[in-house]
Amino acid sequence: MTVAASKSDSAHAASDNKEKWLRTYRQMVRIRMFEEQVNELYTRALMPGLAHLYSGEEAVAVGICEALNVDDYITSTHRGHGHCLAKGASPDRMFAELLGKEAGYCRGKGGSMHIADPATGNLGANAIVGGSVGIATGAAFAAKRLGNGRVAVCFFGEGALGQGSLYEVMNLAQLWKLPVIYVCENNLYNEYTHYSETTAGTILGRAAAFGLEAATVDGQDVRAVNEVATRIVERAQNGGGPAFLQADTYRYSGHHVGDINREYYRSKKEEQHWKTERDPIQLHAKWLVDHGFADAATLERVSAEARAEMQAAVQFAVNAPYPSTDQVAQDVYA
Amino acid sequence: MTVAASKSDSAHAASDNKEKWLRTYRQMVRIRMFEEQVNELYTRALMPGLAHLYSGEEAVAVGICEALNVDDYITSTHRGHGHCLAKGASPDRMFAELLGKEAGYCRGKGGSMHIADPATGNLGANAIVGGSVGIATGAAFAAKRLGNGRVAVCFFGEGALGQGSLYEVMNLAQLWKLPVIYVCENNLYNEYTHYSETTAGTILGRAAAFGLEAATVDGQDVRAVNEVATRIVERAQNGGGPAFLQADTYRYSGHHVGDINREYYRSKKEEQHWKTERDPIQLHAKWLVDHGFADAATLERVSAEARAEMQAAVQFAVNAPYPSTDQVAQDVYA
Amino acid sequence: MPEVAIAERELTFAQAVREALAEEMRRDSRVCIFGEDVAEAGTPFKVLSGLVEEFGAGRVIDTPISEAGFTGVGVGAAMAGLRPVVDIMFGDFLTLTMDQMVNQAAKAHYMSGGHWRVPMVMRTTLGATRRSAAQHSQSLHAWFSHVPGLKVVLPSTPYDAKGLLKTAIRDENPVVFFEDKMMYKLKGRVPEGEYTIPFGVANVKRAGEDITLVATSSMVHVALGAAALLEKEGVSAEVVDPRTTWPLDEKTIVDSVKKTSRAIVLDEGYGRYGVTAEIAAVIAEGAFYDLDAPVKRMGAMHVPIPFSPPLEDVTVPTEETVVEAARKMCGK
Amino acid sequence: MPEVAIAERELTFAQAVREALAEEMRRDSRVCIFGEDVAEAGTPFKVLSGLVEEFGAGRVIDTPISEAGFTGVGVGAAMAGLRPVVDIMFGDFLTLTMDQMVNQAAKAHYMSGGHWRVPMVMRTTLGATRRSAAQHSQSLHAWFSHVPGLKVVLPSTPYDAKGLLKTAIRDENPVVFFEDKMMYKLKGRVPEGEYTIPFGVANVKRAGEDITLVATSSMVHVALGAAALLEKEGVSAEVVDPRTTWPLDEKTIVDSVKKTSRAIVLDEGYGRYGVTAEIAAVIAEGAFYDLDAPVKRMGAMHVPIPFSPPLEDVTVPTEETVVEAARKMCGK
Ligand SMILES: Cc1ncc(C[n+]2csc(CCOP(=O)(O)OP(=O)(O)O)c2C)c(N)n1
Ligand SMILES: Cc1ncc(C[n+]2csc(CCOP(=O)(O)OP(=O)(O)O)c2C)c(N)n1
Ligand SMILES: [Mg+2]
Ligand SMILES: [Mg+2]
Repeated sequence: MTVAASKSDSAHAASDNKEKWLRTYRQMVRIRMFEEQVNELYTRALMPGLAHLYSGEEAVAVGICEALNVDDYITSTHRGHGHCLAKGASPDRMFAELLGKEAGYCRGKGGSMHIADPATGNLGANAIVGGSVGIATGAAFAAKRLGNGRVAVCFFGEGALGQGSLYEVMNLAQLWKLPVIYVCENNLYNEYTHYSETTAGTILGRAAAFGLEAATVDGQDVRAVNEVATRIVERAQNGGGPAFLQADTYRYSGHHVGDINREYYRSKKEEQHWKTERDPIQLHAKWLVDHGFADAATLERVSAEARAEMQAAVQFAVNAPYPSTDQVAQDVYA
Repeated sequence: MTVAASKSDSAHAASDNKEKWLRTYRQMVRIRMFEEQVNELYTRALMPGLAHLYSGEEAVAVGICEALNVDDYITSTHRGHGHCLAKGASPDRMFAELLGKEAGYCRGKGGSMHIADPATGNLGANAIVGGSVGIATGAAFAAKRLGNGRVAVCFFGEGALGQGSLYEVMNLAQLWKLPVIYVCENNLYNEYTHYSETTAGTILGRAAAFGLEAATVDGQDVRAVNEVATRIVERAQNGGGPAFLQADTYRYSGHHVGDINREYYRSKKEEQHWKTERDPIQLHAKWLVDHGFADAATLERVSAEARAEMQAAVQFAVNAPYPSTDQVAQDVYA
Repeated sequence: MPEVAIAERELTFAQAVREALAEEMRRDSRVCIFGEDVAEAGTPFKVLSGLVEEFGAGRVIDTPISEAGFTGVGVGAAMAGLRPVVDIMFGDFLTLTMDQMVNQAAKAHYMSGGHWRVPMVMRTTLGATRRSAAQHSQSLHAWFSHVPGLKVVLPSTPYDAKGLLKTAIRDENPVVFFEDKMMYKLKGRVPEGEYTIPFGVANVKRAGEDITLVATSSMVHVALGAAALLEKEGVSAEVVDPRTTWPLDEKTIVDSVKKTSRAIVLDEGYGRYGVTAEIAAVIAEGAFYDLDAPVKRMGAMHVPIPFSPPLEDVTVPTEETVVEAARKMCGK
Repeated sequence: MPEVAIAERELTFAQAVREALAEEMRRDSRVCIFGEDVAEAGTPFKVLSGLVEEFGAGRVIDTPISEAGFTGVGVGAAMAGLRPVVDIMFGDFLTLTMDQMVNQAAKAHYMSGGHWRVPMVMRTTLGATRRSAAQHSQSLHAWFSHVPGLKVVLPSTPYDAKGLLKTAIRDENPVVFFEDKMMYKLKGRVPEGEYTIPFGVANVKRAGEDITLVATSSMVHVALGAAALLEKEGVSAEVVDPRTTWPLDEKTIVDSVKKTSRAIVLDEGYGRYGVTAEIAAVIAEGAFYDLDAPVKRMGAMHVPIPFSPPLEDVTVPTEETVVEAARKMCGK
């Protein structure tokens, strides 16, 4: 029932995949740069409200979305910028949404916590912890019933393990053999509380108890994530039913952009360790260089391009107009 | 983590326990006779609404409540008459409640599905499936915080495994090492649907995943139930934390008294098998006789006394007055 | 009433609901049903009997007792191309579905700037006097009427039930459809042919001159009974059934009261902070200069529904209490 | 206003809430707090900072993100002898607690014929304009006001917050206590000494002659601001704060309107089927013969709360919109 992802550095996994591993690198860098800009917008008081940054967790979203088709579904969380970009959304309309502009993905009505994009199968970020577990499971039900071969990936943080509805839908998904993948991003903290204070027993055991295929993976290793994702996605496509993936990772910044003083719940030392020893981008960069898939200059170019792309996207958003107030009453009913 | 109850027919378990095993026999018979009267009241159209009979499951409530003190807490279900009697309630006031009379435990306001009795620690039957899992867990929290040494037993049917809140509170109970016992009465059916159609994976695994002590027991063997109950109750009293007990049992009648034609969801043959081969009262009677704790005459006297007791209780209830209508607005607020 | 015009045949309320579902499932393969004991059992009320036999277990799906979970599945299935009809056996269990209905279903369209849609119907029940006590007798439709993004339907006759349910299933938005448990056996004319009833259009169930009785669901029958009694006393009562509390047909209600200058609002939900408050406020505002007396509100008594029959019976408005109130208002 | 009479000291709304909790926890060891990040973090709003340091992790308890679960634990703990204060971070998450609050907490006393009691307080938040979008901006107090067995409190000042919270903790029934997120930094006079404020007693926050503004929670400040502006125009507005929507002090509200003959009801919940409907209906009935104009209701616009600032800002009543409405009603 419970299986761990096999090490992924095997030559085979890599060799004929240069394009893919360069693409995943680029995607991770784009997410990192996107979040840098978000933090910038916040500190410059250009962004209304708050945002929850995905920095440090890039390998999870990228490794998994690399295994999906554009029309496969995802549901995302309050920490959703990474999922959204990895699934294919464009940063300009994302920034526009973060600033509440009409050009945003949700015409400014959703903001950071509710970006949705039908074009890339993104059913939406959700500001209710665990709020989308039913939606993802239902999308998988529809995909199976309509026979369109799609799968649904439900991203959530380990804090969502506290929501009973997760267990209700895992039971349904297994009973009905639905093509849904539950991805638990374990970044160790539910807001300001360490997950060990909120999580009894084991995480994987909770999925295995309902009969789901359950696996853990190093969430800082984009290749490992992608390998296990590819396997469980194929399994789901072939009628094998749902799976649960625990990706161990870490968020670099605060719970949200305003969470500056964190020592009372986690140490600078711990943060430093993850940033220097376990950074998914650096680790993948080293691997790319070691395997001769890229040299320092190439990687530098990727960063430069991504940074430029995000700066331009921010400019677009800053210059974009707000919706006219009469739009407030539109879109309540279809 | 997961342990099965050891066989209980060992001499030791029995020998010096004659009184106890005769008492549990009497209690099971009283519950059986109580439910016979309830069915009678329904068929004679003397009872308002419906009732869910406990017949066939007596060994579970009796085996467990035998291991409890009068001030320990229980929460019960829509199928709660057995729990209520086993915990020590008196049948006259129970029947009065079933008929909506002022002399009832709830002054007629609760009825069959809401009987509660502070004197015996019965926090109340509940008509919401899984509705009392939080209440039982909270009572255990209070017991621990107040240091009064009480434990709380939460009875529910296997259908409540579908309610996510059960997993939420098992997690809390294990994190806080609360003296609460979750008793899953698996009588195979959620209303008119076999539990195998609604339950993926394993039942015990769901509790074990949260770190609870988890055990299964033959719910038709009152001595086996009592032995494992005694062990996990002591464990809870000694700070060992929560436990989960799956008691395999069967309901003899319909989901409720009005559920007469059942062939579309279960066979007469299956019902016959349980009634003739697995009846908790007959099985215990045989054991009592085999061990020389009782002879046929003694057991017959127990039945006769119980039947007389229940008939008198019904008479009391039938003759009791309804509450005056002005009582409708009382007890809304304390 | 429209029935008179076109109807030929009599069906019970339950049969009308079943026929609406069967017709819609035949015309649209995306329609499917989720719920507890909805398949072979056809629900405890037997409303769905026969559907699994015609449409199969792939479209009439028994669920575990997981109201929050399968409601969420309904929301996602609707967003991804199906048209689920989610069955919540007793309206009291809606308490378990509020997050999915209110934070997800009701808001997905708006939060996504109009991109995602949730064409889902939640069928559930309301109503007391079944001797089922406090957790099986509530009428919680006011909560949903309070939430933008949801539509709320309260059919009072077999004819309305069929026409409104077909409209609900074809609607692009989440619709909560409340059926009074006590009306399932109620008979009424239902035409053979295809028809739908638009939302937001109240129905004058009986014309009158002296007083308007605005009533929902089962209270429509209490109002009609009271109107018949009042007629004997020379009081002509008009009975207006909004049929949907959201959208609400304020005009028909207000116009009726402008004509009669007196109004009683009847609803089986709690009177305080409920449907009677909204409709009374709408009338008091819209017919302010025409009212001869304050609008009278009659809802469930503000107590948990008791089990004991003599107590339960006084918690809901009856023909007698309505007649008495109407008499007073008309100065008789 | 009572503040003027006795107060010496200024506290923020958050400090007043914390002081009430600290005082009650000192006088009664049965009082404990459950919630997400309530201990070291002191909640995201820092309302509870310092309490875990004084009372320890055994009484200020961090929970997993299990609103339904720990609310149920609160209900059971209350029945078994404690006096829990359950913290629900955002009022939007109340959707997850409805079964425990409505089917369990609200009914346990009644269903048991008065034998069991649930002396529990649920503290939560309401209010928009924080740029938090549709799932973090709702004001759902109308739902609870609709449910017999619950009491609902909506403090509008630090003084009221402290006095009402102490009363809530000492009450023998489940109480839902709503704090507007935008008011936590609001300062106001709070006396040093011990005091409580009874439920069901409205407070006239400002006396006036021409129009009554009945307002709850943060809307009290909108009403006071509007009253100040209206004064300049020669319109004297009275501001009445019910403080608790259940029990509701109908008399003080109706008496004020009988005096002024005009009323606007302000509440941050949705206007439709909400608190404004109930209070408007109460006024329309109680002051029927005194009203010079229909009661005006002003609540949140009937849309999910949008994120975009210019859109969000038009969803709630403001001093300007209130002044405009009042002007019209007073024929200016
Ligand atoms: C139902 C619900 N409860 C509480 C919150 C407040 N909240 C927002 S994020 C968060 C912590 C979530 O932790 P986790 O799921 O691990 O996600 P992470 O932030 O670590 O990515 C909490 C408690 C919420 N949004 N929804
Ligand atoms: C939350 C909820 N959903 C549905 C119901 C309707 N219902 C009453 S009993 C029951 C089946 C319960 O099965 P189980 O828990 O196994 O208990 P049993 O009746 O077998 O003793 C159902 C679905 C309910 N009372 N509460
Ligand atoms: Mg986390
Ligand atoms: Mg069962």
